Amino acid sequence: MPELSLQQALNTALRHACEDDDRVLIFGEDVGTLGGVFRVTDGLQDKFGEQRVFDTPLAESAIMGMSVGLAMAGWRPVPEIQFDGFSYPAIDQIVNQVARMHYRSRGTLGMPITLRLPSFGGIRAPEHHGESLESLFAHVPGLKVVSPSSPSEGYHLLRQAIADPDPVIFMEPKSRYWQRENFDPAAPVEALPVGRSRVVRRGRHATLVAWGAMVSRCEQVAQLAAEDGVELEVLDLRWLKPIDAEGLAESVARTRRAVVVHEAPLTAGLGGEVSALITERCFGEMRAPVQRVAGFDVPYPSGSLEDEYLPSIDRVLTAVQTALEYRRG
Amino acid sequence: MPELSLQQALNTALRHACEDDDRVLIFGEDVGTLGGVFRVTDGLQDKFGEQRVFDTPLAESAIMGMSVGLAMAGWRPVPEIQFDGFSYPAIDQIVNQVARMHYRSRGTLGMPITLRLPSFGGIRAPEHHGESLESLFAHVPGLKVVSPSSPSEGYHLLRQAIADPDPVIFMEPKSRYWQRENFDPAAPVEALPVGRSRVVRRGRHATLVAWGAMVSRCEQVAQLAAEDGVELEVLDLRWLKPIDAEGLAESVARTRRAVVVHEAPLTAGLGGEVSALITERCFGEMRAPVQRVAGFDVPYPSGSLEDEYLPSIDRVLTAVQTALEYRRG
Amino acid sequence: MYSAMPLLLGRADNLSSGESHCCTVGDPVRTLSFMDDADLRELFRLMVVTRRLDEEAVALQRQGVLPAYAPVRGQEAAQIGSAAALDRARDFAFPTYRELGAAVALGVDPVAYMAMHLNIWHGGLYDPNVARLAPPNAVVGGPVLHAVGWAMGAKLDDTGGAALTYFGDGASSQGDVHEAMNFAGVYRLPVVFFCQNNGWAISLPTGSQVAGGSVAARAAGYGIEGVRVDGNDVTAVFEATRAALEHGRAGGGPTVIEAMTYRLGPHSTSDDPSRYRSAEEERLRAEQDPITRAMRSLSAEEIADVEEHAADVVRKTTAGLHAMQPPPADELFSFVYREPTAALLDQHRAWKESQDA
Amino acid sequence: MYSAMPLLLGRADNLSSGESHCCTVGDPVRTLSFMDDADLRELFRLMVVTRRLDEEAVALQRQGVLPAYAPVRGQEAAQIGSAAALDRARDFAFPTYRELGAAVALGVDPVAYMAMHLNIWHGGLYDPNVARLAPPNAVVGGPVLHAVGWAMGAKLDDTGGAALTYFGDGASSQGDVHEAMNFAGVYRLPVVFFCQNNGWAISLPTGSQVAGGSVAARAAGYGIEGVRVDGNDVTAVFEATRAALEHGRAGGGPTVIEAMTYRLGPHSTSDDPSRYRSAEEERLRAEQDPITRAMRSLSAEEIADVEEHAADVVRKTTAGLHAMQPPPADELFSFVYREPTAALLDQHRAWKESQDA
Ligand SMILES: Cc1ncc(C[n+]2csc(CCOP(=O)(O)OP(=O)(O)O)c2C)c(N)n1
Ligand SMILES: Cc1ncc(C[n+]2csc(CCOP(=O)(O)OP(=O)(O)O)c2C)c(N)n1
Ligand SMILES: [Mg+2]
Ligand SMILES: [Mg+2]
Repeated sequence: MPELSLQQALNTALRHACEDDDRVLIFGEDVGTLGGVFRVTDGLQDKFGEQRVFDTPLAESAIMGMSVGLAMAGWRPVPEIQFDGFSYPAIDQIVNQVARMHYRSRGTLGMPITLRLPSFGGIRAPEHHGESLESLFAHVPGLKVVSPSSPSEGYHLLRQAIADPDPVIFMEPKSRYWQRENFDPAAPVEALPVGRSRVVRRGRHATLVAWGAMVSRCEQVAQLAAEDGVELEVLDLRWLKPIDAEGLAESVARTRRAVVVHEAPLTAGLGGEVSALITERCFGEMRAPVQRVAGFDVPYPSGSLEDEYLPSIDRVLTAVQTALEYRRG
Repeated sequence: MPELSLQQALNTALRHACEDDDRVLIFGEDVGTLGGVFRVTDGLQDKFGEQRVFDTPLAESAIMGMSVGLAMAGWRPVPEIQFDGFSYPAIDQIVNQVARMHYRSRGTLGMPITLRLPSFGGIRAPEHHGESLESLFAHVPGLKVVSPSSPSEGYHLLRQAIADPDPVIFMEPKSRYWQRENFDPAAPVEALPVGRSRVVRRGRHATLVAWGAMVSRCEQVAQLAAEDGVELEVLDLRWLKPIDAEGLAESVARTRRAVVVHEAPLTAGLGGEVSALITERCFGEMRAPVQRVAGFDVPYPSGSLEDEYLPSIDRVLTAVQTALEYRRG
Repeated sequence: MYSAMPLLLGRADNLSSGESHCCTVGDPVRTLSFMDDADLRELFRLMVVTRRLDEEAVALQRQGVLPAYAPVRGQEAAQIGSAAALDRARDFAFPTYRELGAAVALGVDPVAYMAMHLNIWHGGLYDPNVARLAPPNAVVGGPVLHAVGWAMGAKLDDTGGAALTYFGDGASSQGDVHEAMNFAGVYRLPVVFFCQNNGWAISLPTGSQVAGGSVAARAAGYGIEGVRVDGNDVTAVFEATRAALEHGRAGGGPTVIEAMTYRLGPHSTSDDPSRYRSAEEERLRAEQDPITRAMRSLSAEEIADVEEHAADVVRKTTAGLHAMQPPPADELFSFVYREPTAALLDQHRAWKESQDA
Repeated sequence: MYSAMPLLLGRADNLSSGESHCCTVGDPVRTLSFMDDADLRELFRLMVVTRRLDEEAVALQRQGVLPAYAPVRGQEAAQIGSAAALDRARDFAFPTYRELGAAVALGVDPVAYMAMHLNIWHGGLYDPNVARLAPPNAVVGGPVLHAVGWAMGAKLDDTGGAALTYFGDGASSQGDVHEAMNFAGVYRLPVVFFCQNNGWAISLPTGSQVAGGSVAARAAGYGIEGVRVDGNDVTAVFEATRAALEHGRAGGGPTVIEAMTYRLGPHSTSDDPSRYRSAEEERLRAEQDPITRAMRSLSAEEIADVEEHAADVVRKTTAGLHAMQPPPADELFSFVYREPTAALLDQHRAWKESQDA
């Protein structure tokens, strides 16, 4: 079984998608000759030619607007925006056009677009290269949003996103591009419906909810807690729209406590939504309010402050402890 | 005491702001000769001249980017974007520039910008004219966000926003532009700190949390409920960033139940944040999980479906009932 | 007629398409490779139909039937002339919110088109794939990029199809329009950027909008063709558009056409132009009214014939609009995704229960 | 030198300003109204300082001192020539992430500038108001609009100040750049749109980026001035910029200057240009290296003198960078607002407690 990094797994998924469906087009800034700044599209132009895999001029709104037109002409666009923070110039096309054309046209114009977006922080990059836009995207009717937490997840979720008939924002946790895993992308897997979460580790004292790079951080926390006899369940939400409300409720109904962890700033982050969904469903069973561990309400800082900004193992552990020690006032 | 509509109150606030501070500049699409499509800037160009009040070409990103440069040059820009849905083309400048220049420059470049944004639905307008972007804006560190619910609130909050040294998104509930109120804008008022909410009506059985046009809807609900002996507190959040967590907690600690009401789609809407904030602070006291009544997770629909989309009195009442009848499982 | 259908339920393939109802409007214009007298008269006919429908829409708005409307008065030649040059077998057009004339020329059922203004559905009720006309787009500048993507798709499929995108003088200020011209130029795509310079963007005159004064002049900066035409001369518009489409098909790349015309009416029925322009200006520009101009070349008999036809279309359209029912409230939850998500089904269910309660 | 200061605490007014430390770098260029031999030698000197600092930064990145760096090699003449034309009493410049040369010319302490690449603070540590240089901006195209707003502000205050905004050939594709040119054209603002066409935007050559091939040629479409200059000729760049600034001050409106140059290095230290361009191309372009060209007009003695000075600046900068401490972690919560909000104070407090625990 090959060992693949997330970056290689995504590259393989793109290759397989192009092989299986000749309507798939891959484009964006530097995705052709260079193979993308993270090499996720490496070798694809050589293999599929300049018509199927091509560089665009430097304009994110155009990349997404062009995707709308290509979809209207029957293609299946898989554009890349180079970094999270540079999707802001394309937000109008994403929100007002990509997400709505199917609706506006009463279902006559399908928008099977997958936007690949290297996302989140943790790599000490320059300004605008460490942003977490999931709550913005998850708020937009018509979009689906997903983020993988491992190479195999990356492979399968990207295939699923590209095959999906609706627009999907595919948020790649860039700090995990070099993470490796043994798995065979060619092996058949059970197709899960869009929106299904995944229990990564079973536990009974509290549920940690995370996505993207924070999943492995939560696994580390669970590992440490286990040494103290605390058994934490780790739930990889995966789909940030639609959110697996049932999966959340099923887990928290058992563990009776939950901590949600994300990189984006706390206020109006997706943690609020997760917290509300859990509380609405499990209020009676819960022994403590859902705890949120998130980025602070500050701009994503420069590298030297990054470790303080991101949810640390300590901060998650503190939140777990708060949840465990909570007594109704 | 004059009777002023919200639109007149805002117009008066702009006039007074221009009179009090000759660094205030007002600009945007059609704000000059026409006085704005809602006439909020009516007569201001005549009074203050074409240098202080001027029309721009049709480009929202430029309007906000220009505001950044004007602020750097020591001006106090009060731009207008004509409608909520057309702020998307300016999101990059708002998020990556307006909200961050003060931070990026370590406080050397102030950004006292007030973006006036006719917002929310309810007027049977064309597509993109009924959007609620508060959760997007509230998520952005460096921004402040406020929405008035009445003419007097509109006057004072707009004055406060313009006087504030930080960028403020001022969301005007367009369905309330013609609502009237007797009040004297010239009368001195106690200056409240930014971020303070307001109890509009006292009650003891549950707290309704709302902002913008939904405040008066909640007042209607409270009125109806009172006829059945149910006393609802109505809390006008006003500031959507920073949010008055203390005010929320104070109210719900008394009433032990809360319903949050907003026009934006449910998922990842600000209701999730409000729900989480309340639950984090009042879990022990609460008799029921916070209920959310919001727009559905669909694009803002055409006029004929608008009434079904917006939180209706019935839907809010149903949520109140659910909260009142809730029994821990 | 569409409005005779019982309900607006279901996907758009159940709905009115231009194809099946166009006969009530006047035949959709056939693809013209050159223009003879008969063709020209057909274009005049469509222009008059557009004018009368437009007048009726304004009247219906005053009567409270239409909540709002954006009049096209004065721009009939620009729209009919350009849309008539399209090859409906392979081309595609991208309108804004003011392209009734283009819709008429492409044979779209006016009722299905007007459904947008009746607040039935934002994108109208016609099938864009049949009409070869994208749904009306209210984001100024936004759809221009779609034309570029569509043209690339057509080129990749080697269909010979070209895209035509409508936009205004105001829209020319939007970044998206620049990005679109640049992309189309880099990839040499068959796109016609058709700008209706109607003198105004709501209250802002073109002179304060377009630095340099000409949208067509922007083309040279992208190394692409740019032409200005008299937008009130339907023949000139037709010829320029036809040439640009052929140029694109032949691999020559995009063209910017700036059709100089005038918005004779208000920006929309809630606008008051007297606040920003003089009656004198309006009067002067009305002298170049493309309909008056067209009428001049028709005989009294022809005019009577055309008007009768237009009146017939108007009558049917009005009847259709009066008969049209609001969509069933359930449609609130339709079309968001190809298949509704679980969350949406939940919301739909909860909503239904609250309806039944 | 800045790095000698104990801590990076506090507002930027406590921090290094170009003003107070420039003497270690070479005097900031004084405002030149024409160029004599002495001036030219001063520009050469600044170019060499920039080159040596750039080389040192690349070396420091290899040694793991700087996490990453975006080399300016090859663009020294374009940056020094343009920045030297600014009147620091009233003008203001808006850089991207690759404007070390402009910073040097404006007398910014290289340590305060490089703090950005050292991951200390995104905007560097210099005071923009003193340096007359906005904080480096990493959004391609974004700051171009700020120059327009700033120029309008200067014009309203009638200061005679002009704005100069740097951007790349890649950035010219962004909608914001178009909107900026149009606004500046409509309002006739004193803005110099200074494009460094360095042949590449990461891996995309200008030919595939800029439809029509020339950014300067875009100007005509806005009715404004556009010129192309040899970006490796510091005198030509200086003269063109000076003329454009004067043109702006005199009310003539904006100018687009396209300085034709070449990015001799990789896009950034993590880039590998061999994936997209040939060594042969690089070799050929290196022959036009502006530093080599400048050196040719200097005597051996002058060269020795300039290099000695540059080496001195490099030594001090390196020492400063080595001595620089990361900001105190508390700064995570600083500068978000003029005064922190209650929510932020809460978060800060909770964070502090977790630190102390
Ligand atoms: C992005 C965006 N900004 C603002 C508006 C509001 N708006 C609608 S039409 C219009 C003027 C458009 O002018 P122009 O492009 O010349 O087209 P015309 O109305 O003259 O047909 C404006 C500002 C909008 N629809 N979209
Ligand atoms: C809006 C935006 N999109 C993408 C990027 C990523 N990026 C950084 S530099 C660059 C190329 C810029 O090319 P150019 O404008 O020619 O400047 P140069 O790097 O050559 O100095 C890209 C794509 C960015 N910084 N901003
Ligand atoms: Mg117009
Ligand atoms: Mg470049």
